[in-house]
Amino acid sequence: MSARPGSATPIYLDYAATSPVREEVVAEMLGCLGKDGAFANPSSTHALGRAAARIVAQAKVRIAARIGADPDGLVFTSGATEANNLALVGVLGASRARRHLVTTLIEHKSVLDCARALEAKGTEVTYVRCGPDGIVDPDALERAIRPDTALVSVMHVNNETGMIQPIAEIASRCRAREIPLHVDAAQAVGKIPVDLRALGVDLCSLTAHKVGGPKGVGALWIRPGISIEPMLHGGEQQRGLRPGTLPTHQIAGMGKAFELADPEVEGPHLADLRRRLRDALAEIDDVHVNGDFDRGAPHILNVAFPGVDGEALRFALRGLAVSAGSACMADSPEASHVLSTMGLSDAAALASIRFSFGPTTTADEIDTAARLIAEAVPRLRRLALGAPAWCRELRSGRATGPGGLR
Amino acid sequence: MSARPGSATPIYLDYAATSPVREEVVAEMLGCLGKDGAFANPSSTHALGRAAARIVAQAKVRIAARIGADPDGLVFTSGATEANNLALVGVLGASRARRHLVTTLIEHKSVLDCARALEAKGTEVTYVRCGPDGIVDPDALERAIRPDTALVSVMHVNNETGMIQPIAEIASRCRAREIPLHVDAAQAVGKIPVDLRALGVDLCSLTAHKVGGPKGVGALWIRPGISIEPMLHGGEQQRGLRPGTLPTHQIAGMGKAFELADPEVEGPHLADLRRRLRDALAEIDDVHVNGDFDRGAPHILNVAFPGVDGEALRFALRGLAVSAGSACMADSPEASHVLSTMGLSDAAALASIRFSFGPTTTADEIDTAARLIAEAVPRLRRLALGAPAWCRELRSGRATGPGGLR
Amino acid sequence: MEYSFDVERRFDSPAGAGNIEAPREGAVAHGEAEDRSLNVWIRFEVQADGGTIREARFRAFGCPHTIAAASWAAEALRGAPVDALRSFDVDAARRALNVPKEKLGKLLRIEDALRACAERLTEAALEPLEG
Amino acid sequence: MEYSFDVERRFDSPAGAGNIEAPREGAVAHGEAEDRSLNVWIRFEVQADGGTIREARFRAFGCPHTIAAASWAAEALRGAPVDALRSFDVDAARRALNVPKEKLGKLLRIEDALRACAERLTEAALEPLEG
Ligand SMILES: Cc1ncc(COP(=O)(O)O)c(C=O)c1O
Ligand SMILES: Cc1ncc(COP(=O)(O)O)c(C=O)c1O
Repeated sequence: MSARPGSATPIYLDYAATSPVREEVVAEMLGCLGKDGAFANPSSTHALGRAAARIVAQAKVRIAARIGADPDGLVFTSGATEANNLALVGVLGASRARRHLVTTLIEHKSVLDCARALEAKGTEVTYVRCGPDGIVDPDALERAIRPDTALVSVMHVNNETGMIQPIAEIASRCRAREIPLHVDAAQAVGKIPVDLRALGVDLCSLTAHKVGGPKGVGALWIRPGISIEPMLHGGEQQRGLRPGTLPTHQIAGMGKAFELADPEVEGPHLADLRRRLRDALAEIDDVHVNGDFDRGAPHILNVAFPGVDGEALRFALRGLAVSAGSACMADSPEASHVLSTMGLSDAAALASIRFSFGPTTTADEIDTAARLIAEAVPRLRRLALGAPAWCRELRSGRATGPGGLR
Repeated sequence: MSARPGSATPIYLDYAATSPVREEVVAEMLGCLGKDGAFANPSSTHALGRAAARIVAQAKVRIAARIGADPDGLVFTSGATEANNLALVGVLGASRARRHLVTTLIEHKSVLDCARALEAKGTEVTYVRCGPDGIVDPDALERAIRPDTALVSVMHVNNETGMIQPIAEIASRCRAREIPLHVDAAQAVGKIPVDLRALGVDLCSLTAHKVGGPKGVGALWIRPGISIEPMLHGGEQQRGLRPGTLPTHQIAGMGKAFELADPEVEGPHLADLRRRLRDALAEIDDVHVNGDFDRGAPHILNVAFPGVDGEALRFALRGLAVSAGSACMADSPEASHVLSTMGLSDAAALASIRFSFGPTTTADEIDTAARLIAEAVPRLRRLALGAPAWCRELRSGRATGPGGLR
Repeated sequence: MEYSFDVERRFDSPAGAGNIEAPREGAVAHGEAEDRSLNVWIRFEVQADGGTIREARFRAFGCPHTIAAASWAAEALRGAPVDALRSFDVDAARRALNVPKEKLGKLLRIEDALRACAERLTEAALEPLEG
Repeated sequence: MEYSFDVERRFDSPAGAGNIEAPREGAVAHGEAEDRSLNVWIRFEVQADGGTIREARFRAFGCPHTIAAASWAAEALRGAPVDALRSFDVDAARRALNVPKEKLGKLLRIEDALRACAERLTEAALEPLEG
């Protein structure tokens, strides 16, 4: 049984951290690497450079089609982390009079840490909480908007819980007040339909590696007319907004991955797997889905197993490749800021696991995972028999403000 | 003859803009892409994540070996553009009292434009000129250093002329005054020996795609103890200095490319090609090497063809993939800031071509290129018979200050 | 986080886990320790026979290293003089099991729990002399 | 930069390039124009026969579009009334050759050179009437 602890290849249930690159995407990338391929610099004016530039243009069309947007608005970056930073720093930097940013407590670290850095340089930031279900209330968000608000930044799908945020409602409120809205759609693309035109979003962060594309490439889509400053300087690539030699193979791979990552095609399979795992885990006592199951994206199921230590649980489940919270804080012993904001106790937050699925995940893998969990959790709980209440309680009364984030 | 104007595949003589990815590098990258490879997030703590982390660690060792440095000092970026920005913004940002930067007029745009952006935010910048040979005088550089200088930034090999800058001499002067020295080695690696330990360099920008590695990945090497702030925020990857999911395949590819790009092995072939082209072009009247031939890196030959229009020359040579100056300003009609600083007239700077070679360039390709040039230049000069002197003069008396850069 | 082979083995089948069936009232002493900020709780039970520890068992809510070290301690204490409860050096367990240094904070709770056992044992340890 | 097929063809073999062998003193008028900031210089020679342009030739230091447009102009002017030198519309050449709009600045120097020819032609053009 290849999924047993200690065996060589664990079952990969960490697609929200990153995904294997699809075969068709690899093929696309290979076409841009060797001497016979479109390896030249897309900014070069010679014939080989123009061939590379055409590939970049084609990728833009594919990416834009997946998000219902105009290809010209795309600025390629090294990923969503950079796109998020560019959106926040760039819009606040270009804004003279308005020095206030609204975001939420459940954003990815690349938004939260960037917001902190902006605070240190004089931007005022309001961090809106989410409910116990992990979802931000559009009314609460609207109340945070001030006359001097320069930007609102809210993620589309939360990377830890998978909860889908009410972007359409938030966007209409931002539009009514003429405040640009930035959406981090890193976890939404390919999982749920994303239509920036219909939603009325002004800036949108994207990344390739969550949808079977390569790591190290992403984009910020910017609606024409939005004022934004570059973060990196040098060269005229991408209208000076983001210089550096364009990585054709990465962009081509992102384009292909976005073309293939169709939520209409892949969503139902993911949703089946998610439901299957939820149903199997419901057989174990005292197991809780973090968030509102019915409002989650199809590829993420975050589950709390109160009464066990999180690290022990993950080690017991080393036959599964899963994350506690997000990969970018994988080595830290702190409880997830998202789960804490939702009101989970530290112990329960630490004892939560994010399971996430991809197009090649099978029902068999889910069943094996459920069996391993059904063995590990009761065993660890027996070992902790007699432990005090704090080891077992799911929720804390405590509220977490932005000060509690790090 | 595939090199004739209008034919499908031009002869690629633009390796300084970017290079095809080596076969062995492609193989290394492929090992990190598919489901059977090391595709996981290197920051994930599960077994698959740790497998990816080991690949990253191995790549660091290979990269560090090529530049004579400690692997722990490497911070991966999206390329040398970002590395240059991080070095300048990061060191100036971390420096409280010292607000002065010394750099040169021949740096890559990613240094010059970043220095401009810093100026706009209160940093004082001194731009040191080069001589007519394209080489910066260490004494002139030393004179620019002030008590409040926070950083000196000088490139190792100029990307337009290939001129090797006297880094060892500059480094010893910086060390004597305890000023950190940043070196952009994007064009030096693989072409000439780079030994940061011996040189005494404190920060060094690297990129993969100039040495047969993939585009979109590079690194900043930072000596331990150098104070530097991050530009991007979010997540704890790379000690917080540069967050974002590490692109394992890109890093693995960079590692392999740096391992293979041995100047001792590849330098002599490049030098032969360069000399061969220079000798062939010497047969044409009034042709001039920009810079000091004997002090150039082996992969770049920059030549002025006074008396012809640059765009017409490049179009006549469309059987060759070559650049006027650097690719990042390929579409701009402005004369190269580097050649202008060296004292070339605008017309001669515009009528200069950078030929650059790689390990797979052949002597045959050089010979064909030389023949095409020997046909095109006299033809265009005949067409311009009777043109005024400014069309034909090589040098301008005019001096260019920093104000003349854009 | 790195786990040695010994940690892995003891985590998968933790020798010494569980409770002691008390042969008679008072023959078993227990002691607990916890550190909520470190997410760790440990309980030991020891049964003494005169000046000798006949049996030691633990329960734990904690990381794999904590569980492995508690298991190691339970085995090491069996047959040792009761003084060992106070002098037990958890860093020896840490070294034996190849546990990273940064886990010492959690592991020290094992010493606390054993000392708590020793406190209670002073009374209970009288029993065998009587019986 | 994009080059149409016509630009390419005229650049590779520019019809109308060169000088005119003057049949006799004064029969050929020339005109030049330049814009150093645009890196362009153009010289035209025209030979008139009464009110008609018998021949037009050019030389140019300039971009492929400029060379192509000058070649187009030289051919278009052959057989045209001398007034055409003043009324020549280089934008027609631009459109015919599919030259990008941003090149118009350079191309306008062709009109200047032709007008300079026209200036000088006023005297020379008298000749055929006498001969
Ligand atoms: C919601 C969200 N935003 C941003 C990121 C950062 O993306 P990248 O790894 O491309 O920098 C991630 C994933 O890491 C994410 O899940
Ligand atoms: C000297 C020099 N520095 C920096 C760069 C920028 O490198 P990258 O394309 O990796 O951003 C280049 C090439 O483009 C270069 O030649």
